[in-house]
Amino acid sequence: MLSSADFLFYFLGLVSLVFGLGVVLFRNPIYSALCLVITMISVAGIFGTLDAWFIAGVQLIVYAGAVTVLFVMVLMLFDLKHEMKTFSKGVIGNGVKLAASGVLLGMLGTYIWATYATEPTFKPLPAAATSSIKATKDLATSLFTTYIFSFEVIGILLLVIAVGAVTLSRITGGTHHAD
Amino acid sequence: MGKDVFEIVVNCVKMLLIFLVMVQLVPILVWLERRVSAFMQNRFGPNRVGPLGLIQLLADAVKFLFKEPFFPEKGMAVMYYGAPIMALIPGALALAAIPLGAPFHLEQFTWLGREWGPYDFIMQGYDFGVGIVIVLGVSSLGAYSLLMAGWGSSNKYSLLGALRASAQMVSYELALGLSLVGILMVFNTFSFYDIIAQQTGMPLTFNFFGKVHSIAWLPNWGIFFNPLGALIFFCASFAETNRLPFDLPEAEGELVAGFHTEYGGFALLMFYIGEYGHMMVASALMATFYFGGYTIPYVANESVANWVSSGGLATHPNWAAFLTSLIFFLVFLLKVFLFLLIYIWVRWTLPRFRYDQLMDLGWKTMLPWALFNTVLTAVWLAFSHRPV
Amino acid sequence: MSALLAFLIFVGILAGFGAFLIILSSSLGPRPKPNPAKNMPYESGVAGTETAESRVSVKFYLTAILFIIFDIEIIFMYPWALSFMDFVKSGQGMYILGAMGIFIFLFVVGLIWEVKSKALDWNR
Amino acid sequence: MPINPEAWKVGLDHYLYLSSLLFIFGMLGVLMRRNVIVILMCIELMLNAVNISFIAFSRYAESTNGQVMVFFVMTIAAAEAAVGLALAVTVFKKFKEVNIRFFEHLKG
Amino acid sequence: MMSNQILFAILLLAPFVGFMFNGIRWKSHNATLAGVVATFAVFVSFVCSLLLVSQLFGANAVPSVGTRFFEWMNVGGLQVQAGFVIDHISAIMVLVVTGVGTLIHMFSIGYMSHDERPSKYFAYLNFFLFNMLLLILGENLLLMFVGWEGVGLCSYLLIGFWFTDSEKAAAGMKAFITNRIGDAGFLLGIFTLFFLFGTVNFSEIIARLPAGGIEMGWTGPMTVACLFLFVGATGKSAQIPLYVWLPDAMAGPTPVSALIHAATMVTAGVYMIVRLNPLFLMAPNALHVVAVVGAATAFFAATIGLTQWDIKKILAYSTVSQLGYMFLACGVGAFGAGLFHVMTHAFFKALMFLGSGSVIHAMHEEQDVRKMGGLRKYLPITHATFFIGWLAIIGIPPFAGFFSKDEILWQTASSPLGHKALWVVGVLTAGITSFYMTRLMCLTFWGKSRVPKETHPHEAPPVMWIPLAVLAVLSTVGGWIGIPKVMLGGEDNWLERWFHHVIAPVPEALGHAVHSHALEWAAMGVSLSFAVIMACLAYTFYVSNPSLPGRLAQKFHGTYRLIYNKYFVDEFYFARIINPLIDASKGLWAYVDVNFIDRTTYVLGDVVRGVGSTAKSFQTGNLQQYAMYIAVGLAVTMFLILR
Repeated sequence: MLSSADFLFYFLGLVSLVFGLGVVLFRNPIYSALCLVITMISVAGIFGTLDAWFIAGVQLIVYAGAVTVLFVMVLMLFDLKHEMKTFSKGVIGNGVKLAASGVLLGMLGTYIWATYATEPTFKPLPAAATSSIKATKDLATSLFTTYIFSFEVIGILLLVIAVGAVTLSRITGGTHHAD
Repeated sequence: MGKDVFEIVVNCVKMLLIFLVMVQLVPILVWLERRVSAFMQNRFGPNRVGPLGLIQLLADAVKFLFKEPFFPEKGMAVMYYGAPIMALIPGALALAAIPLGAPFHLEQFTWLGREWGPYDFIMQGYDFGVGIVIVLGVSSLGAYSLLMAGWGSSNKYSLLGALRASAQMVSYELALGLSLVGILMVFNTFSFYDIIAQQTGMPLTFNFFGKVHSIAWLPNWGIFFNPLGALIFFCASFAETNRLPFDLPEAEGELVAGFHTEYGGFALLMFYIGEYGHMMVASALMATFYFGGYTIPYVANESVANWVSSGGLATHPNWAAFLTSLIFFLVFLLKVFLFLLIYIWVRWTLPRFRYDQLMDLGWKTMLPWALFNTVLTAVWLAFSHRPV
Repeated sequence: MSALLAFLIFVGILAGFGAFLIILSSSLGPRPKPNPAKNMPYESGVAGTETAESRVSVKFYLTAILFIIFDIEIIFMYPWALSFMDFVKSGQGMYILGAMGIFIFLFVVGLIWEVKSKALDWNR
Repeated sequence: MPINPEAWKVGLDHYLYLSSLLFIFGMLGVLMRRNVIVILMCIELMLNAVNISFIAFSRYAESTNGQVMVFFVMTIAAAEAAVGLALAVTVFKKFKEVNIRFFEHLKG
Repeated sequence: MMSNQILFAILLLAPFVGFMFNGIRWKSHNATLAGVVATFAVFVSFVCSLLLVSQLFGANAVPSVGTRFFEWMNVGGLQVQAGFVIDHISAIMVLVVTGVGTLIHMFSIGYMSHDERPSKYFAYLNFFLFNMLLLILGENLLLMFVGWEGVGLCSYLLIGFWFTDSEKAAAGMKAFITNRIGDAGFLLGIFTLFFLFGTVNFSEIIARLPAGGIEMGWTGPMTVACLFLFVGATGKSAQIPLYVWLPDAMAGPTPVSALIHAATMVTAGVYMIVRLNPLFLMAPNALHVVAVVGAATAFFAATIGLTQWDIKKILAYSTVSQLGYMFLACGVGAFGAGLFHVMTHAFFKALMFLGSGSVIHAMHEEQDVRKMGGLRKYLPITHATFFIGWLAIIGIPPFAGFFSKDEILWQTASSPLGHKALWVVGVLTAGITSFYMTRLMCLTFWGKSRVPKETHPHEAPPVMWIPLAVLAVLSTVGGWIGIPKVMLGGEDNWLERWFHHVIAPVPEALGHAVHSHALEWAAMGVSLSFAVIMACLAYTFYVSNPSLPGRLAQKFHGTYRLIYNKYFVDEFYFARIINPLIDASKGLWAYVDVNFIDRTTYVLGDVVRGVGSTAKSFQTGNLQQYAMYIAVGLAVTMFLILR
């Protein structure tokens, strides 16, 4: 008998996998983007099943609410679906790509099976730690003490990105001036 | 969901009720909007169908249902039909994550010949514990409905309207999110219940350089701790819901009707339901963060419960608990309605912005002020907590 | 966990209700003969002159990019706001203020740059 | 088919399987799709897959470090999407092309 | 201690804030504002470092002041803290860097007042200082490496500051690329040390050194590590064979040459060796290499300096030569003397560079000494300060250069790691230095004026000559902390007491030092008199009898040409390596190739072409193919790991 947590995992996992496959397979990039949204949301749910509620919320805000909106907006603004092949050509190349991915998946699966399958479930969290606020406060504490340097560097990175993205989008000509 | 059938059923019914409240509030709000606007413009408004024209909306709904279904020639079916459905979802999901009343406790009771264990119910669809983060996350999905509608109807005006709307939405989401940081800092939690609990009780109590002061005649509301944040939040929520004076996406003069140009019938109504849903979410957040949530100013929570149980309204403790919670729910609804009235009032008072003014307001005015509010609150909290 | 289940059920209810309304309204309404003039994209009655590929201002997408960046910066302030008073009460108020002060300084620098570079100006 | 009922109990390994599958899907997309924007989306997919395993491990080890990492990964992913899209759009505006093969001609 | 942490934070971040301030408004033309802010930032750093260093003094002195801000890396066995430390070694460096840095920033306000992008310049300069402080104060090799790379970057940016001139941009690139070679060596050294000791922290490395485990061979791990580190040092500190970038680096603004390419950055290599002195003492063979390379560089560069006509080039070669001295000191185990010379050299060389900057400024960007002469009456203050610098560098007591140079020479002669031949080279170099420096003085300030009619030299404004004056005072008194023992009657001087804890003595196992007061006086006398004789000679050549040098150059035509063309190093690479190879292959072609190998080579050629075209097909520019290689590589790697 599946417990509700197990059911949630299987359901959300299935949704994320199906729509993740949709991202790869849909010919129209707009549909790919919409599939991506659903994948993001179900991944947020999966974070929820792992008691990472704050991260789930951030996943919704950042990925589903910001990044993918940007994707959809760009696709709609520029109508980037000119007649072109969806997938790369070449039997050998595609064969190698598929084979490499398959081998990688197989090895990952085998490794996980050999290493972690003996651990049946998660230990239940202690009652105090189940409070989402407490967990988020822990996260905040380690973010602002242990990872304070990374945090400030992220600030610089975001500044650079903000400047760089605007500058990039300003470029009208190429590097080759009329000569 | 629950440990037995009763709890599961109650929880499901509760969610359905929240949704129905949202859907049912829409006709009332539309009626209110029309009546209030008529009142403001010295007209009558709809007053024929039913008393005060209250049935008018039912008639409208039936009329909408029987409209001719229209599908644009080059439209994309999935997106065209998905957009109105998608419009419903974020608002309702966010509303269900906000506590609408005090949680109540049911003692063990006998019903249908068996014992039903003690229950704790919350007046809310679900509680993740991180409250506001989930609400913000869910309501940020609102942009998809606009984009889907704009793209799905393959009309230039629709697309432009959708892009405008979503750009506006995301711009104001920044100010909206940032304006809440200050009040979160004050309350030191994400959970709505904790936030409301900290606003309960009468004298406004605050820490001023190590000494605790209180002002006896003011309720302990968030607005007094962070008035600037409240103002920015409220203004940004107007833009977030695409209401006047920020309803540029549907500026009739320029864009026909914005992203829902090609919509008619009930699908159009669903967009309106979504919009009103967002309004309700914003009002509910406003009430929760800055105006004490479901608590009653000048009245302690216990005295309400005492009044219910001793005043003879309900003798059984379970009914008393339920009734108390219902009273709090009504109080909350009243607060929400007040804010909704302000929405309507503003709509018929202020003219519409130009699009560049709108963007300037969002990025160059509200965002810096929200940032200023955050810094001010942080510095204030950091310094006022230590004695001089 | 039950909250997540409730959430998903609610999503189901909403989607089902929405779909039901759409189907209901499209099945109840009258279905006249297809009318080519009516099915044309509605452009205030004038026949469309430009194709759908007409150019749209790049500003929209620029706004979206800037939104992402600033949104993340704001998201970083949430855990900060949550733990701020804890730090203050344990006597590390200046530390946490400075840590976020640098971050906010960078935020402001970015914002000023965007304003100065006219990336946020729409009236051009 | 006899299935061990215990195997259906969700544990760390199930999350890791999910994560690797999603990762491989994203990888296939990156390897096989032609549209630059879709490739960027598939990279996001891969990052999401990694995030799942981060959170799963963090829950398993009962420490919040994994969550902090996910926070950072999300930031980086968003930054990458912003710059990637800015680049793609710049190229598109100039050459009306989003095919990844076209980017070969940008050299020199 | 909390206050120390704050002091360290201010010390490090003040230049960074200055960098941010000027970097953000990099288009501004307001040189005064940019310069004042930048100078103030460095001055704040100087004050902080003074406050920190003062804790090393007094009754309750501590051996070192340090702080740790956060954990930077924790990967497997590698644990790196973002920690900073001021001990007796870094104290001297930090004071020199911030102190001289302040003066040079101040000088730059005047020097760059007419430039187009002063804000950018000061931003780079401040960023350089930030990185230099990281390099000096970092408690581990990785932090030092970050600073090391950072100063390299700033050096590149500043050399190519006037990048519109393609020659100057090329000079920047040359410096950058040459430094990269050294950096690779440095990085390999770090890896070796981490492999050996499992840590990159200086104090931990030194604590984990095997007791008495001196490596006498050439292939011991510590020797290899030291040699790798020394490769890094030769790159940064412009030693043979990687010295070629430093003379070209003079393309940058003159204050940059003073700050980066004379006073601070180029001494980083010496500083690194001094930092790790117990390690180097474990590897005497590596020290021999250091000493020989140092002596060779000192001599070699000094002879090149004899013939240069560009005022900054002369100073540049002189810098290379003096850096050689410092390495010579380190190589003979006299680390304290090396650091002492770093300090005094920073004073007088910064002084001379700034003086030359003042001259160049006055001469409207003219750098050729042939067009100067007799500037004494136009630039009295510059001349006076330059004169003191000249006295210091040629080693006239009681000026700073005398004490440090004498200390090095005496240690070279007396230390068990030293050698008489090295001493002779050192004394010769001192003489040559004295000669070309006097030549520079004569050609620039004394003698007849050869200034073109249209230029009107003018004395620098106070903002430029005040730093000169301060540096002149420092060049005079800076050496008094290290007055030789014999002059003090056998008492240890202040410097030795200062370095007592942090500089390890040469181990007994390597031999005993010579202790002879008579010998020391004699050595001092020899070098001093040689320097004075050479100076007089130079004065005769260039002032009393100006036609003599030309005739000499005629007479020793070959030698002169050799030296004037910098020993034909570039030509040597062509003439002796590349051309003979071509000749030999032509001969081989005529006999062997046509008859025997042709057929084989055709086959081979086809094979190579086939391989090449196959390899070419891997580099299509097709990103997805590259991604495919990554995927395949990932699969193979995982297979190898999980096998």
